Amino acid sequence: MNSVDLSVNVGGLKLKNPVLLASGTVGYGNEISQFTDLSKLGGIVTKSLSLKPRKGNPPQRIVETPSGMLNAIGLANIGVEAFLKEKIPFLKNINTTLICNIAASSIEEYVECTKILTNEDTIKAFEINVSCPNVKEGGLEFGNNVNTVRKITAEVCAVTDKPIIIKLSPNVSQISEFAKAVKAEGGDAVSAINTLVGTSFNIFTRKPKIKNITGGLSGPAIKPVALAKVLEIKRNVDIPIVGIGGIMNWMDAVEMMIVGASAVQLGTVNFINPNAGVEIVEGLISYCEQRSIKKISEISGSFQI
Amino acid sequence: MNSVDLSVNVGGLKLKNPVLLASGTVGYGNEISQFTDLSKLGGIVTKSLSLKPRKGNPPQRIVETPSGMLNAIGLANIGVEAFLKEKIPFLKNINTTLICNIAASSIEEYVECTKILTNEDTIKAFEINVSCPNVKEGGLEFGNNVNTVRKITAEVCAVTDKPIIIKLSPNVSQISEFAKAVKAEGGDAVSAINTLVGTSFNIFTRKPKIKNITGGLSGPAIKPVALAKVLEIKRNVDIPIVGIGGIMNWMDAVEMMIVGASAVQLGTVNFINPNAGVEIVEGLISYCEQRSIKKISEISGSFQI
Amino acid sequence: MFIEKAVVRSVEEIAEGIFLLSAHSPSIASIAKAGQFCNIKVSETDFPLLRRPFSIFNIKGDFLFFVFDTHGLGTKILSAKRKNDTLDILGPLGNGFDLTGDYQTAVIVAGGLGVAPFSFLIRSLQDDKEMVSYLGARTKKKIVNLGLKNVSMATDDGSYGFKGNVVDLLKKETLELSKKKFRIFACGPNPMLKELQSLCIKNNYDCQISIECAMACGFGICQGCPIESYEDKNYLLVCKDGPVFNANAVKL
Amino acid sequence: MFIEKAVVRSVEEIAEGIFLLSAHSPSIASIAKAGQFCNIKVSETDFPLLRRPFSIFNIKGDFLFFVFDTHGLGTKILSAKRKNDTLDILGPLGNGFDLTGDYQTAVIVAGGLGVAPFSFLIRSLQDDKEMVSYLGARTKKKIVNLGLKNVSMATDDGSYGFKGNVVDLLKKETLELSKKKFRIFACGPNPMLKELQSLCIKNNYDCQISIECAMACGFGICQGCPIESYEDKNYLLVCKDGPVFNANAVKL
Ligand SMILES: Cc1cc2nc3c(=O)[nH]c(=O)nc-3n(C[C@H](O)[C@H](O)[C@H](O)COP(=O)(O)OP(=O)(O)OC[C@H]3O[C@@H](n4cnc5c(N)ncnc54)[C@H](O)[C@@H]3O)c2cc1C
Ligand SMILES: Cc1cc2nc3c(=O)[nH]c(=O)nc-3n(C[C@H](O)[C@H](O)[C@H](O)COP(=O)(O)OP(=O)(O)OC[C@H]3O[C@@H](n4cnc5c(N)ncnc54)[C@H](O)[C@@H]3O)c2cc1C
Ligand SMILES: Cc1cc2nc3c(=O)[nH]c(=O)nc-3n(C[C@H](O)[C@H](O)[C@H](O)COP(=O)(O)O)c2cc1C
Ligand SMILES: Cc1cc2nc3c(=O)[nH]c(=O)nc-3n(C[C@H](O)[C@H](O)[C@H](O)COP(=O)(O)O)c2cc1C
Ligand code: FES
Ligand code: FES
Repeated sequence: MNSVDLSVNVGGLKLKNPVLLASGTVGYGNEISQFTDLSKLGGIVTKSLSLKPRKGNPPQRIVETPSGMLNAIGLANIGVEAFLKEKIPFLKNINTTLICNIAASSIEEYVECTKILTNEDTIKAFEINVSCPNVKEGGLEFGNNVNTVRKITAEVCAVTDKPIIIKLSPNVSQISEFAKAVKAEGGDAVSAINTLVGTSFNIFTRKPKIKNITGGLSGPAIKPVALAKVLEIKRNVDIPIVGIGGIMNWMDAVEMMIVGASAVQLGTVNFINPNAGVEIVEGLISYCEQRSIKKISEISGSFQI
Repeated sequence: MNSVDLSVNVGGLKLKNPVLLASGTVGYGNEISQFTDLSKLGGIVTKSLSLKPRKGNPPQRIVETPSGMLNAIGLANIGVEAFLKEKIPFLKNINTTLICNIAASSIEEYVECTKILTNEDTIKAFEINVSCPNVKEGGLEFGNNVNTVRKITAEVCAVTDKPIIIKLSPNVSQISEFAKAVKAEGGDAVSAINTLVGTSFNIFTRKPKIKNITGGLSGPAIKPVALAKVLEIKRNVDIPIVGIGGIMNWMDAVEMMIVGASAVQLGTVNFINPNAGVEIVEGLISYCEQRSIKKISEISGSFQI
Repeated sequence: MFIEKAVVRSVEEIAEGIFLLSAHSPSIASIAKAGQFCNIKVSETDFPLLRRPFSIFNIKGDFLFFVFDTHGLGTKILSAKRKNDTLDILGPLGNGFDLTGDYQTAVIVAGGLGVAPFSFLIRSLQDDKEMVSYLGARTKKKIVNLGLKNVSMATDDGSYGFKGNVVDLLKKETLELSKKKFRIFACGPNPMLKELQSLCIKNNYDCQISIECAMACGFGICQGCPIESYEDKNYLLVCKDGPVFNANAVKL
Repeated sequence: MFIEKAVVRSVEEIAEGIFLLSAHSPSIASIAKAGQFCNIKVSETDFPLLRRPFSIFNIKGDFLFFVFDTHGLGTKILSAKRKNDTLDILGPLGNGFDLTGDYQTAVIVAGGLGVAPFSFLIRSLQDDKEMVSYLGARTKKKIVNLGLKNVSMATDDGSYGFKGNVVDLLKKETLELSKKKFRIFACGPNPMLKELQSLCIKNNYDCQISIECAMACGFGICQGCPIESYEDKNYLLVCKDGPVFNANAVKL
């Protein structure tokens, strides 16, 4: 037994610890489980699922940038039906909390996906991705419009009893306005941030390095922005926050919790160190032990300003 | 003589080459001139000037982040009057184009500063900073509001014949809407981007590393975002763009021009290599020579999508 | 698959800008197959951020070997490693070459550093197989001919062997080849593989190609490495479904 | 002021985690003064991004010396430099100590690596000055006593010399000191300098302190290093107006 209580409650969703693996950076769990013990994590968030399978964007989809990477996967996924049939059997047995991430190109599709998936017991909560920068329909057209976010939240909440986490776009002036809208419509939590819109060009061919032209920037480069967005939400809205963006190690995770996150998600780091989640859980334990912090949840939003 | 014509015209402002040093990263030119030959550059942009001197924010003002830095200088500057008296004599003789950057906490103050400075012949253009993330009044309150930007542009343009460049905030969903507003009100060009809002906390004291709590993120980390913002403007608005953000070397400068910039500004790199501007000019020349590009302006916006 | 902190034994420059690195990596070495690759963290910091993928060039006992060309920052850092530095290696990844089946002659076609997987492949082939190799390079100084047998050479500039590309060289010899049952194993730059692919599809040659593309994770979680398939309407993933494919399975 | 590509001659660990680095840097060496510093690019890549400021520890001929504690990534990279590596050094920066004026005894007060500027200072003092030194460290293993004369030691844990901080040690001896005209030269962590400052202001001691703070450029263009002044309502800049100030000039 740990001397530290690592459990957290994120808007009604109980997690054994605050370390989650982020959507799109852990697939459906099977590949990464060869490198890490998923049962030691707070939970995993699936790749964004849509009603029908999506092929995703043509290559090249990724490129490295200074301390970051751009991706334009384009929500490639197997669709809700195949997910239930092919992936749930494995996910039933990983002994960690499963959060389903949903992306859609219409409000109806969000609702429909949630309706279908909510019957599956293994799924403990939904993360609604209204902030993918890499698709034509849905994506930022939704995520950068506070009224659409409001509407999606309301309608999705209406069809499930499970906690709803709305994943917010950082590509807006005031992210806290979006968090307010989520709260007002009954959303249980927000997660922040999704990727920043970026691009990169080959100076010899003058073509974009990513076929989709722009992509989403992730990794340590965006950590200062992610921290500022989480802090802005924390200081303005009373809603649980899942902090995401550039977390590479336990110190980054602590920093994200201090500025307001109840739990954190790891994205890009999984590609480099697929065992990072477990290492971060261990780091959080020693941080707490050394400071006689009894419950990890005490550090959430404990900034001294 | 170069075989390459490096001169560019940015909304009526003629520059001998497209490499400028960015506001706030070159002071008023005197210190950096010990390390570099300013006369070889396209121009320099002064630290933001306000009507009265500003003391700026208390320390700590800067912190390093992965491939970037945060700053919250808070527009510390000597004010318009002292600038004219103490700095212009030196700036008269640097033999490069002088652009004055103005920051203010009210529309009237922008107008007043421009009126006073426009009489000084040495100043060839104005860059209006509506996007400083580090001050309470003015700053992003202005820069993230398209109507305010519209108004500032119109009023400033009315009191000077010199080219007006509006420096845009990247902390918005659609920067091209701001560029459109600038164009509509008679602005001659836009510059993009100013810094992204970010923060960083000490995990032991739980205090912000920067006294101002948040700061502006600059450096290579933000280059993909800067490129995407410039590209967005270029594809949507017919206005000259000065590209800024994360440029470290001539390749970055070329990339910024390819996505749409008529000229570029160097910021953070000056702190690390104060001679970077001159090296970049040299790099641009060989790039053009090797590709038989006769006029550097040909590469602006020459992306192949 | 393992994440192994390997200890560098040696790094040598074996041709202009091309290095051979060996590292003690017993876990990976014990299970790797020819045609698989590893994803290597070249620095101990978070910069450069992503791992770099490299074919397993060979295995001797507990040691892995890689050959690489200095391309950008990552390979530059790798080339500066010294004995006893540790290297964080993730592997072995991908599915490797299929060596089973009914063929007499293994025909190796390598462009530039496309030779990387073949030392290992040759060692893995059964003794009863014959072997011929076609090796292309830009110029003489860039030739890396390590462990290949019965080699015919082509250089783009004609500074050594046949002047032209390696697929043209191969074409000249297919008549001779086709007297026996053969399987082509190929690796190299995309344009070369494309040309080879159309040759093989046209003539119905049995051919396996190893493909390079940008990768983040290397093991199937990022979806960053799609390749169009002829059979499946979805993309395949180069890292997981490849990097070796049948030449007629994927659109290059 | 120059940007000089210096060649590293040696890096040695002289105390636990503390290194002495020497580099051939003739231009900077020829003009530097005691108390000035250099801003060093520790890597050849853009990571870590900013230069790191270090006091000039000493100069011998064309060589600059720095002592540094391994703190974070930048100093770790610096400690791993080897002979003949090049190091991009910008300097000399700041205004250094004012050695002129009417005093008989130079009193050096150094906390931890605050010793850094004093080897050079001692060499720069005129021969007719007397010298006494008070040196504090956290613990015995961390003591760096290079080139100081007439040293009294304090360690926080009492593992060597006086148990307690160096300012308390100094206080015990000021009676003795005040028989002569003296000037204090001090460098060390901020809390130590603060304590020393109030001692000096109270007793009207002549004292110069060298201050550290976060810096980007190091030469006055970023405005990143402000310090509150007692005389001027504007901030002073540590890099340009300092790093050495009169103890009564700045608010710590
Ligand atoms: C399965 C596989 C096996 C490979 N085997 C070898 C080998 O044995 N020897 C060898 O020299 N090279 C091999 N490569 C190519 C090698 O990965 C790149 O040369 C290397 O990543 C370049 O890194 P860099 O930092 O030096 O270059 P940079 O250009 O600075 O790299 C920037 C980014 O682009 C990616 N990148 C650049 N070139 C390539 C490329 N050709 N393929 C994939 N990604 C690239 C990098 O991984 C990095 O993310 C292989 C690639 C793959 C996918
Ligand atoms: C004028 C001056 C002279 C100095 N002289 C010496 C010396 O002679 N020997 C020595 O060991 N140290 C000296 N320092 C402190 C030294 O600059 C820092 O220890 C070093 O920058 C730490 O870098 P890092 O990457 O190892 O640490 P990190 O903590 O990883 O650095 C992160 C960032 O914080 C800054 N930083 C961290 N600590 C300090 C600090 N104490 N002061 C200023 N910036 C800091 C770094 O420059 C960098 O930008 C001096 C500082 C200044 C301002
Ligand atoms: C390759 C890749 C694919 C991603 N796919 C998704 C996705 O399908 N749905 C989603 O909500 N977020 C997706 N994201 C965003 C991440 O979940 C995360 O919000 C972002 O990467 C920032 O975190 P990081 O800096 O730790 O990577 C993806 C990110 C990457 C890098
Ligand atoms: C220390 C610092 C001070 C700055 N001060 C100003 C300023 O006074 N006015 C302004 O318009 N921009 C200011 N900027 C923003 C830069 O001009 C530039 O837009 C930004 O740093 C992005 O470019 P970079 O990534 O090349 O640094 C400042 C940036 C830095 C790093
Ligand atoms: S590289 Fe990540 S899925 Fe292939
Ligand atoms: S460090 Fe830039 S002004 Fe002092």
